[in-house]
Amino acid sequence: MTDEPTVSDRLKSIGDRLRSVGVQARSKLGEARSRLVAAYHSRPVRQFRSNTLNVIGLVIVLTLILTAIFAPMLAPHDPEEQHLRDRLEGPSAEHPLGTDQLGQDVLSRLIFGARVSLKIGVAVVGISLAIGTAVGVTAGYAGGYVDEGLMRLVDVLLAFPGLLLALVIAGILGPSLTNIMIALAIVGWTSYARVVRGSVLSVKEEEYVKASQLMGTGRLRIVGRHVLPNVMGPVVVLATLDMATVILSTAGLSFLGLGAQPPTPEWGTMISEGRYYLRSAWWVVNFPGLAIMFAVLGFNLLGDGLRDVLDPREEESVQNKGL
Amino acid sequence: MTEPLLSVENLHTHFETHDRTVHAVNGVSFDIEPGEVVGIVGESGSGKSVTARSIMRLEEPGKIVDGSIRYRGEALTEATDETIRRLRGQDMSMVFQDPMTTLNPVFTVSEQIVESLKVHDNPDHQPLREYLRIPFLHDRTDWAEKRDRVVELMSEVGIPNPEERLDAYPHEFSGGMRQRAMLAIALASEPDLLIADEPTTALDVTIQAQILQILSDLRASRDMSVMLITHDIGVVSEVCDRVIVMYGGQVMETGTTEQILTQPRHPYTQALLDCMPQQTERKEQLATIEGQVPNQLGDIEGCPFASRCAYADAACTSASMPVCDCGDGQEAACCALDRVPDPTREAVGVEGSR
Amino acid sequence: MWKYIVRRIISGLAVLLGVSVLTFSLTFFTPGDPARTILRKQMGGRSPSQAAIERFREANGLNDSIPVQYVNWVTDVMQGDLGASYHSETAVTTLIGQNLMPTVELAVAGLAVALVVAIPTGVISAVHKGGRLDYGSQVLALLGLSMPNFWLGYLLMLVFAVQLGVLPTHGFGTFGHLVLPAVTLGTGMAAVITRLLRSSMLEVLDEEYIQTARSKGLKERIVVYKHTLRNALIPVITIVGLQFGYLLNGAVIIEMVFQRPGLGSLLIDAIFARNYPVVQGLVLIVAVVFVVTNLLVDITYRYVDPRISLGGGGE
Amino acid sequence: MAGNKLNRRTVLKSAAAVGALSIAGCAENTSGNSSGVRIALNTDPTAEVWNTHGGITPYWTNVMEPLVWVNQEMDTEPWLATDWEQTSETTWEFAIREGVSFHNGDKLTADHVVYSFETLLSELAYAPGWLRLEGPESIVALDEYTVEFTTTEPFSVFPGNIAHNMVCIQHPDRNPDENRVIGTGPYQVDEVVVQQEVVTSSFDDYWNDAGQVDELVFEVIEDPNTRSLSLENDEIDIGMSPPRSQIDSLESNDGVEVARQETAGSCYGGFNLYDAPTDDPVLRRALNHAVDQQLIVDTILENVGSPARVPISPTIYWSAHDQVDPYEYDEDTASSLVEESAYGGEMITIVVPNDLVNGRDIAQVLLDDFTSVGVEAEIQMAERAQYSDLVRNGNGHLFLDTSGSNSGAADYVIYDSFHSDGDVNQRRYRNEETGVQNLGGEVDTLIEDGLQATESAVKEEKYVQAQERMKAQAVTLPVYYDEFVAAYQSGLEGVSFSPIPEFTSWTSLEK
Repeated sequence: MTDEPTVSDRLKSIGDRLRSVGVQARSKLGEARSRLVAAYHSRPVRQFRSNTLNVIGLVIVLTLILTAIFAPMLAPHDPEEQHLRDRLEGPSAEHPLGTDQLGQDVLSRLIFGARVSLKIGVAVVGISLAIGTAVGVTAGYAGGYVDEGLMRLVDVLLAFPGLLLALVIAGILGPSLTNIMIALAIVGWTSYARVVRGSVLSVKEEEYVKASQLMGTGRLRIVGRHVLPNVMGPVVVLATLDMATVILSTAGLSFLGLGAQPPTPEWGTMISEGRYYLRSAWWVVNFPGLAIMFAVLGFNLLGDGLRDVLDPREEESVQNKGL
Repeated sequence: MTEPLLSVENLHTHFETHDRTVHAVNGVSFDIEPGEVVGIVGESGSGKSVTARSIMRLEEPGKIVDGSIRYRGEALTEATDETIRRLRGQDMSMVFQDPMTTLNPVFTVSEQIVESLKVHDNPDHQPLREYLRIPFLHDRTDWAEKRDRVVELMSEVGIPNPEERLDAYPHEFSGGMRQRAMLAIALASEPDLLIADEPTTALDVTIQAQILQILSDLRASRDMSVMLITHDIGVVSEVCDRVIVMYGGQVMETGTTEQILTQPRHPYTQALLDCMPQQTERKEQLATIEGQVPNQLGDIEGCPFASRCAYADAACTSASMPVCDCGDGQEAACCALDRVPDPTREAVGVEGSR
Repeated sequence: MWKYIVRRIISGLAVLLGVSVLTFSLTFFTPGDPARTILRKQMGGRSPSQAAIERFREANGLNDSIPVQYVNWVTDVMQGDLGASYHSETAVTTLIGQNLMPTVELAVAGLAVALVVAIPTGVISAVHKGGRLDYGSQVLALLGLSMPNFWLGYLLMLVFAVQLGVLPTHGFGTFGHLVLPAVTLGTGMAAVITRLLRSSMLEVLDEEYIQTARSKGLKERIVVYKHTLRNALIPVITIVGLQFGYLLNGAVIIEMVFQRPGLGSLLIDAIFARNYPVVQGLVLIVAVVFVVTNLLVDITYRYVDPRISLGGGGE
Repeated sequence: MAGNKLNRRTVLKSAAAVGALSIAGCAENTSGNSSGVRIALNTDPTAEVWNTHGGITPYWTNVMEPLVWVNQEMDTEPWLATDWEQTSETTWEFAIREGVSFHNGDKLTADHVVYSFETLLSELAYAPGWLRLEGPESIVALDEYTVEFTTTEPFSVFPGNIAHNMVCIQHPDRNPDENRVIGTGPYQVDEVVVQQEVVTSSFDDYWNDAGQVDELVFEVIEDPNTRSLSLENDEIDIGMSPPRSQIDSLESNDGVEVARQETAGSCYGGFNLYDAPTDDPVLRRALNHAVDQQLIVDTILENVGSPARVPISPTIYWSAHDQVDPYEYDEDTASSLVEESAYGGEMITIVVPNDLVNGRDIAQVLLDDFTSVGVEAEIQMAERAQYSDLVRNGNGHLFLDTSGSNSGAADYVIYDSFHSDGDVNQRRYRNEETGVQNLGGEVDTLIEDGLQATESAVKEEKYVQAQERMKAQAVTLPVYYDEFVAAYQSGLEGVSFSPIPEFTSWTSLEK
């Protein structure tokens, strides 16, 4: 007999190891599942679920996100592929939502358009959020003249019909999605700044924050540990509703001819370009119209639902910078 | 025996929350005779206010699920909206607890009193354009004529210089003044029954005394019944003829003021009286009742006070509570009354106790 | 009260200054020469000569640096002169004057449509909370909120002007011309007001004084429309006031869809033509309108909500 | 307090009153359809740019007339001037028509001509450069019916150049502040509603054949969709340039007729000849072969217009359309030419102004065509203002635009775009000695010769040669020759348009 482990031993140990991995995995999986189940039955989720509209909103938004991610798999055609001879054809098996004036598949363009809309939405909301948070934290913490100055700036921007300003900015910078993003972000960050500043001010007064300040915790850490978690709820709600606003504003600016460079499929531009065919080819205009409506509706519903759960203080923060 | 003015029998008022039912009022019965001042006492959450609101049929969002409320023999639980409105306008009035929130901030006090007078005159004719004061469409000459009556009412409830305050808004009144205004609104409909839900709780002590004085005077001058809800035994002792002690949505004990204050039979009443500051020596800690007020979620079995009661045994939490006659109209709902010391006998002598 | 108004006016002026600096500095980043663009338009699409462009730039002070141009502009504005359009010597104030009324008319009509729809809907929705009517009107309000208004405009035009032929497709002047644009503009706003009024009504209905009103024996109609609505309208007025400024956003697009003259069309044309005096003048005027509306809203408060004293804080 | 209440009531009442007033004001304004003809333009005839002309547009309306007219063949024709003569290299003598009445009854004389030109020169900054007239001595009345013009440089195309709607004759009593317009045309202005419409009526004392319709109303509907909707809705009688997509349905509509007219305009892409990769003529030829113009006309343009071979419309007599062989559409040839060329996969930027009708779609078709022969491309839509800069700076590789003439002298169509010192190329040519769409050298000379030529045959010969050289080097990618379309109610007779549609005369119109 040698000390060499036999093949069967080896196999057995591999088998054991695999089994233990399997068991571990299964227990991890089980844990995750039970955690998920627990989350599903937790109070906030229950509260969220209790309103059908909230669930519809979540479903629309998830559909939108999945559509955007899997656009290449979902779209039956290349959204930029032209078939001039098959232009303006009505809905059919080949083109479920018909073709546009260049013979491009409307459904595929809508599917890829979800990407564009989400991309702009996320970018604008992201930039607004970043600027807004930075300004809000700075103003709230610094107080005094800095606060006063920054808040007056916020007032200036809030005091002006945002979309009109965005229109001037985008109009002057020239048509492109990037310019739309810049314009919308320039006018969009103010509401975040307000919310964050308010939260900073109230948290600053809390005993435990004063205590940790006394103990010499750095300001940034205090912000990170106390302010940000506190302000998460309202900000998430604001951001969700803002997505709706941004999608609508983008469509509006695109309609005015400031939108995407062709052949990028963008919903507002599709309506703007398709309006000449309103009567002869209703599908060219009305499907993008529906797409915008549902996307905006989805974010509005989700935002409302999240507000019920996350931000009970604010019943209604009407934000309709939209057109 | 004459018919009581108000007769409440086995009243159950429930509130549906997200996933459960709160039994706010759970089988309450009592009568109020004409001209009588009845005090309803109990801790917060004992169902006093809900009972009062149920009588006014303002129980929403709660629901009366069982029992009856009869006013001069008329069943309020089945009455139509018109009947209820007529009763509110002409027979029953209510004064609420917090005078800071019970007056509509956007109308002048006199407007709110006149409204009450108008309803009293004609509860079935309430033209919207007249009440809303729609420009060009309303005719309010008779509203203006009512100003004298308003002044009268205001002075009756002790608002000084009422003529100068006709155009004042509620926010221009102090708390006590607002409660007087509220009283004036309630009196405008010349009620036979005034339900006052903790009318003095939110006021400071001197004002409290004044308001109570006005209540007593009014009751005397107008010969109306008053249902006075309070958690303050002191208030009860000053103005009430009879007292109903409530706990956990049920009536624990009823009796004349004297009976309740001097010879409480129910352990809850006794505990309640022990907590009164007057009963406590200086520097001694204020007595409290141990435990929590029950949340009244779901069906309640047995005595709601059982968990906090010094004399309770296992049977108390399951058995139904009998109402025991303690003589001279005094009644207590307790399943272990025999174990509870009886102050009347204690007063007679030590040998009287077991 | 006067002190308050003066303070508001001062902060309003600061806002105007900020907005004007912002729009003016944008011209820094602008591609495209206003001289060439405007001359080309005047010449019916022909390219102007270099000499003509130079002359134009000289005549309109375009050769100065932007800060100098700004200071000149502000100096003129102080004297009530918004400058003249590059196109001709027409004063910007004249242009704005010509275009103001159509837009105001549209905005007022849109607001009227919004209020007529939103007040009953919001009230009914709140009164029947949780019921079918509530559900229905909430869904409708959300749809109205989510619908791009240019699309709605075309749909309305298609149905009422083309299919039914009952209303004109475009233009300006008669009451008929106002209907479709006003409905289009009013829809989104109606949705906002409905939602706001609903939640505001629900909040007020929970107030103790509503119980007081009921306890007097008032009919539910009067409890709702007098005691509740009056209070519920207070926060709505703020939003309506703010939204009135935002109506200009919508007006831009709706004026384009329905071919109405107005500040929106004027602004779009001016932006694309690089007609800076008009853009700057318009932006300034819009900001003024906005600041003034806000001030008026605040003053209206005094009348609607007696608790608020303009002196500050209240009680 | 009492004061407050009073105020509140007053406020409410006055608000109600204002509301009532404004509604009443709206109702009064109702303007019904009259016996006249309503013509919908796509630009505002009362726009402020027209102040020089008394507040209304000189285009379309026939209210004011020029000295020289442009006919169906794009040739000049005597109009308010009966004759003209070049008296030296820089001087021209024009004989003014006698017996012409202004709308206010005054008779036209040479002084009115002098006044009109001087007004134009002083009020429009660009006019001196454009007309080559500068200074008070440049326009002189020699006698009551003779005017002498002195140009700043030899300018052979002067008569054609002033055959332009804007260079029209008006009476000194015109007043833009009151919208008082005084011309000599067949229709006189009755009413101007700013930003909406101009109401004109037939002028009885017109020197030529008077208009047959009593009233012409010119209104603005900028949106083409709305324009055609309102035509079908019977709100207007004639609508200019309906959306192409609706021409078919308009033509099949019993109540509506469609008029078509070839114009002097054409749409083409101009290559950037000085930057890689389009500096390679082989690649440019390849791209020319890659595009199927006929398909574009058949589909996107809905058969309005015709496929182009050169950048100059055949309605201009010196167009080389018939003299050159087109680059036939052939993907294989195109692909092999791409292989042959120096092209190495660079991105070609197609720059398109966003006011170019169908420009967006055409650009996308070009992009698709380029991609299928192996050339990468992207589109940059730019506003007109931005576009002008991009072209002149050579930022981009293919500049898509239309070009055409709205005067009797179409020379600038070729000069401005393809001569090194032309407007498009001048900036880069002067700064960097390059340019954009200018081949330079021989082509410059040919264009200069054509410009100076007074005889049509010589001009045609020179310009055709220049166009042939440019075609050989594939300087442009011609797309289509434009066609003007208007739709009108079939009750109307005598609707016809000129190659410069704005020059259309309405006197033949009958209802």
